[in-house]
Amino acid sequence: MAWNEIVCTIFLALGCVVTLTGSVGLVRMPDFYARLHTAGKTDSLAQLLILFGLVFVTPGPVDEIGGWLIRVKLLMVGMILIIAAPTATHAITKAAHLSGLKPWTKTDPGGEPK
Amino acid sequence: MTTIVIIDTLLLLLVTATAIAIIEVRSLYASAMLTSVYSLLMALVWVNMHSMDVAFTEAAVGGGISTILLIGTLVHLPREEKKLKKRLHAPAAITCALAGAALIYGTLDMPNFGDPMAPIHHYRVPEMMSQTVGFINQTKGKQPAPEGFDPYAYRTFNGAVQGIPKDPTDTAWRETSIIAQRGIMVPQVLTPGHEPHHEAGHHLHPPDDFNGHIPNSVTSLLAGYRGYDTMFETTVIFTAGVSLIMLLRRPRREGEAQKSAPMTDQVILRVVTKMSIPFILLFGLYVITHGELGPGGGFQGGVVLACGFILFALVFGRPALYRVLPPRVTDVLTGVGVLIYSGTGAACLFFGGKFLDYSALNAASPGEGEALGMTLVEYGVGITVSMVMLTIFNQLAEEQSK
Amino acid sequence: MFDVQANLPVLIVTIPLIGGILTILTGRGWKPWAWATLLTGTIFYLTLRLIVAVWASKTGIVSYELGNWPRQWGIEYRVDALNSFILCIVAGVGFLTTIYAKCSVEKEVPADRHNFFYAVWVLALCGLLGITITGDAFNVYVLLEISSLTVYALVAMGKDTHRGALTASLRYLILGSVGASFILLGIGYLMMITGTLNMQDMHDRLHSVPGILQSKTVLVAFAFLVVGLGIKMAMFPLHMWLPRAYTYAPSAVSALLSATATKVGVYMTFRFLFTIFGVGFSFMTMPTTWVLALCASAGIIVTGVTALRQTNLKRMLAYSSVGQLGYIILGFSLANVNGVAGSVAHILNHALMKGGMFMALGAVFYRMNRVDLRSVRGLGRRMPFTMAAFVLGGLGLVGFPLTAGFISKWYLVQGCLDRPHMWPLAGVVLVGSLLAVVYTWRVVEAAYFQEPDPGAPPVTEAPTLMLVPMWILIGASVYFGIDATGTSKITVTAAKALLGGS
Amino acid sequence: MTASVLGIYNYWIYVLLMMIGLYGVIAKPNLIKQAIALGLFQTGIFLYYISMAVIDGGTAPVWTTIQDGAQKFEGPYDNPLPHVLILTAIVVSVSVLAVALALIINIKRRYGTIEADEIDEIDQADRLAEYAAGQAFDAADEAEAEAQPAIRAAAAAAAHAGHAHPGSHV
Repeated sequence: MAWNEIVCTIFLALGCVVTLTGSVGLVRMPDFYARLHTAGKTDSLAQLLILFGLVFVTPGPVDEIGGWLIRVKLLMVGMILIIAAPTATHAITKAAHLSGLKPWTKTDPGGEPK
Repeated sequence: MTTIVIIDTLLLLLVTATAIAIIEVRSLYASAMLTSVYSLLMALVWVNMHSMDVAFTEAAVGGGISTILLIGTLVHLPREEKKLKKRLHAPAAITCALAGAALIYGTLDMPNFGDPMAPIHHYRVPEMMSQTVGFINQTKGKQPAPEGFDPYAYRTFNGAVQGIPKDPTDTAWRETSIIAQRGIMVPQVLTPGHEPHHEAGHHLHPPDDFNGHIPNSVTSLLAGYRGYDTMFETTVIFTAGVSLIMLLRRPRREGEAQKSAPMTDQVILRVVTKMSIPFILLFGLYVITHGELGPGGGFQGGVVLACGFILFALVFGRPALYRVLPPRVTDVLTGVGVLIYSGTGAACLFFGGKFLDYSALNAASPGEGEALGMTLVEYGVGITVSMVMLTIFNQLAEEQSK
Repeated sequence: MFDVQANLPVLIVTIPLIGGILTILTGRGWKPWAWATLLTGTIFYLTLRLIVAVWASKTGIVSYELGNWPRQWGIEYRVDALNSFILCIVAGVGFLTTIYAKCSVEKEVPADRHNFFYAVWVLALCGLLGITITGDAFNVYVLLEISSLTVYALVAMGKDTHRGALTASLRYLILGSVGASFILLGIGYLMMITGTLNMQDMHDRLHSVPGILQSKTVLVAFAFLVVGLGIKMAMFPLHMWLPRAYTYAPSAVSALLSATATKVGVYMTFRFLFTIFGVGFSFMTMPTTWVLALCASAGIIVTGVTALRQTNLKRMLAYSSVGQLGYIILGFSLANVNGVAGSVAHILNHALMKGGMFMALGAVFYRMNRVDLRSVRGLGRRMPFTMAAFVLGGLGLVGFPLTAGFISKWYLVQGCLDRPHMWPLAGVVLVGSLLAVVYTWRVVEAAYFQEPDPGAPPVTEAPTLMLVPMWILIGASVYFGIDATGTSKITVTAAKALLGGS
Repeated sequence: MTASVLGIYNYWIYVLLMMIGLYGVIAKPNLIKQAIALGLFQTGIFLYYISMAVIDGGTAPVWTTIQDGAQKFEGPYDNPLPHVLILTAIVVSVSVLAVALALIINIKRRYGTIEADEIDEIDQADRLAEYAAGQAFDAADEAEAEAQPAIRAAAAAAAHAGHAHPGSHV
């Protein structure tokens, strides 16, 4: 196993673990806002980790433009994700807030109709 | 069990579950969102089956545009479907079971999944693919063939290179060729004089041809061999756009302001949209242009372009969009795309070729002509697709603001 | 310039394509109509040239390879006696209906979208012509979708007259899409097993590679293609979309559809059953003859009886159309020369008669704003030419001697008697004719022997622009009934080519 | 052509998807659901076509880039033809969806509902009204129109209900 593959594996594994925690949170959290909170954050991070890991195993020699083209593309996808994913989460949350969804609290558990 | 089959099985399980949920869930919004999920899963299935172009289209069309259209329609429809008395519709279930059983019965005689010996892999398509290829370097243009390379040879299964027999009736070579052995789509070159499975009187497309210019064979098939289908596919899109205008557009009265609420209070959305729209449009153009080299092309790029405009309309309101792109302009542009396509075909007629015979466009270098024709055609498709998608969205949204 | 003669087949489809798109730019008023008339007239002229070219060629086949790709790899246009004939019908009726459409469309479609309407109209013709001319299985599917989408939109344009047009269109859309998907699936199964998309090539593969024709895949492909095509050509139990679509569509659209759309569906069936699968497989190995003949006979009787009970005359004609399609299906299901020739001849005759009759009803609607049995009372005197055309068309449906309907029914009865144990079908043909007598007589009675409604508006004869195309169609149907040598030659040649040639 | 279950079960999933879609089209009265189900039905067929293109151990049919003038043959490539056909079919399916949605919007406007069974009832009522109009006039004729203004009024009302006025769309 070459060094780049090891680095990639670590990043991918990290990404998968983070996604998994997000998914667990999605199921376990009590209301809409908390669920979106876990899902939105972990997804952004996990996707970044996975993309970054993939940069290391991109085929093509390091000194050639072809290989770097793909690497740069991967990083650009990451950039878009950094901007787009939180914005989407924000938009959804705001829409929910504007349409009158109350957040869950310990004293008032009726935040979301089950 | 290959990896592809294992991943495929997992994905298809998810897809099936989603499909059942789409049909069974009562909320129409949930159904529409699940359709998007379904399309994205489908796109994954297709990536797994190495069909990048289809995956891209499915993600853009199914996951993107279709969902936008559905949601746009649902805005002024009831949110939920009516509660049904019976859970299961027995006649429908029986019909489906019978039809499904018939279809499965039909698969029993099919070649196995992934079987390289399936007729479709070694009958016509390899010939199609092998007909024309040149030696092209992406950055440096055309290159001479390497030393010792026989352009009129095929490769056998064990990698040996053999010449094609000169006798056109001798087709035994195909049995030992890599095509027949493993169904491999290897670009090969046939001699202009040697035309197997081929009636006399045809001129083959020149060996210096587009497969070299256009490494993405999906694009070369799409715009070349089946370019005529693609022209009508673009026309289908155009027809849909015109039909929507015809069915939904209201007669515009003088002085009637277009009502549409821009999201004035959504600062974050507005800023992010402003930042990202140029990149979305750039990406759309990139996809259209890059279709010859990798996955992508007119449809995918056109849809991405349309998504850029639709995002603009959603956040800043349709009046703002109409200032940038008045309906009259989009109406005309929808037609312009198809006209570019069919015009390219007609131009081939005027240059003495047959309809859509792009090689007629450049008498000196037919291969360049092919590449030129395909590029033009891709742009035509891109223009029509983006403008029609935008028109469809506008018409559905116009309805909702009433 | 280029060689028109050499490029005839492709021009027939691309001229309406390019012209149809340009229609949008023609603006308001009479201009879109004039442009559409010019286009369809040009196409009709080109199809006439093509039919001459086909008969002049030695092989009887004109082939055109698009993009100059060899036909097995690219897409081929293949024109023989049969489809040059159908092309001519579609283009000719399309031309006449376009002329006719002016008044009807002015009345029934909002003025600000006439250019879009005619664009869709011409594209619909483009799709229908494309299906008829192509020799490539997948190309059929794409053009089928063009013609279907345009027709859904055209039918829905009847919405300003009656809201039923919308549901009719949506129902047609869903059924039509399911049918088209079945066709796509059938093509996929065939492609999987043969490895090619060219129809002729498929046929050769099916019949040259041992074991393919007996495989379950081909069997299922055949079944699904027949169901899909059955939906598209409104074969009896699958005809549910047709009556509503014809009833609520704008008058001109009804005339165009009844004369062309289902006929092209029948043509597709010819191509798939005869050209791809071959007569031996379609009619000897598979029980197609029995299934289709049963569906057709049931269709003739049931729709005849249903037509009797209709007060809306457009709906009556729509049901009658399903019945008349039954004759066409009955003819080719016999798989003998007389039967198939009768079927091909009836495609022409029914297109002429039904097109003319729908035009007459459109003229009634133009004047009276409705087309039920009551509204035609006394019209025999007020709109003599319109009603005379309707009655002559009705006589054709009956199969009265000296009308074209007689010729095709003659062939059909001959075909029934040629097959052993098929003579009851000849009886079905006669019963169907009797039913046609009854439902036509109801109109005759109302138009000529009853007084006009006291409340009915005083009306005059329909505009000349409606009468002329109507009478050309009806006149042609009478002419082909009197002098049938030309059509007989074509239909018998086409039938022989279908049965023996491939 | 011996097929093992393992070899062809992949095709069965497409049948399953298609049938889920077809069930939705037939069983669901909601028009939006029907339109969506039609989409599922079509994707089932797309899946079949794409499955057909797969070759064991194949890669995407994009010719490997050429380096230093030497063409690098890397294969096997999957069959690109079905991909091309399905690109066409996907575009067709989205066009059909768009037209269906436009029709559904119009239907909602004119019928006030998008449930097929309710629409059928309304259509049935339309036709009955149309028919009753004809009958009523017949009756009126026989018993002399002037003597029975009530029937005539009823018929006129029924006819009015049956026919929306041209150009009266909201």
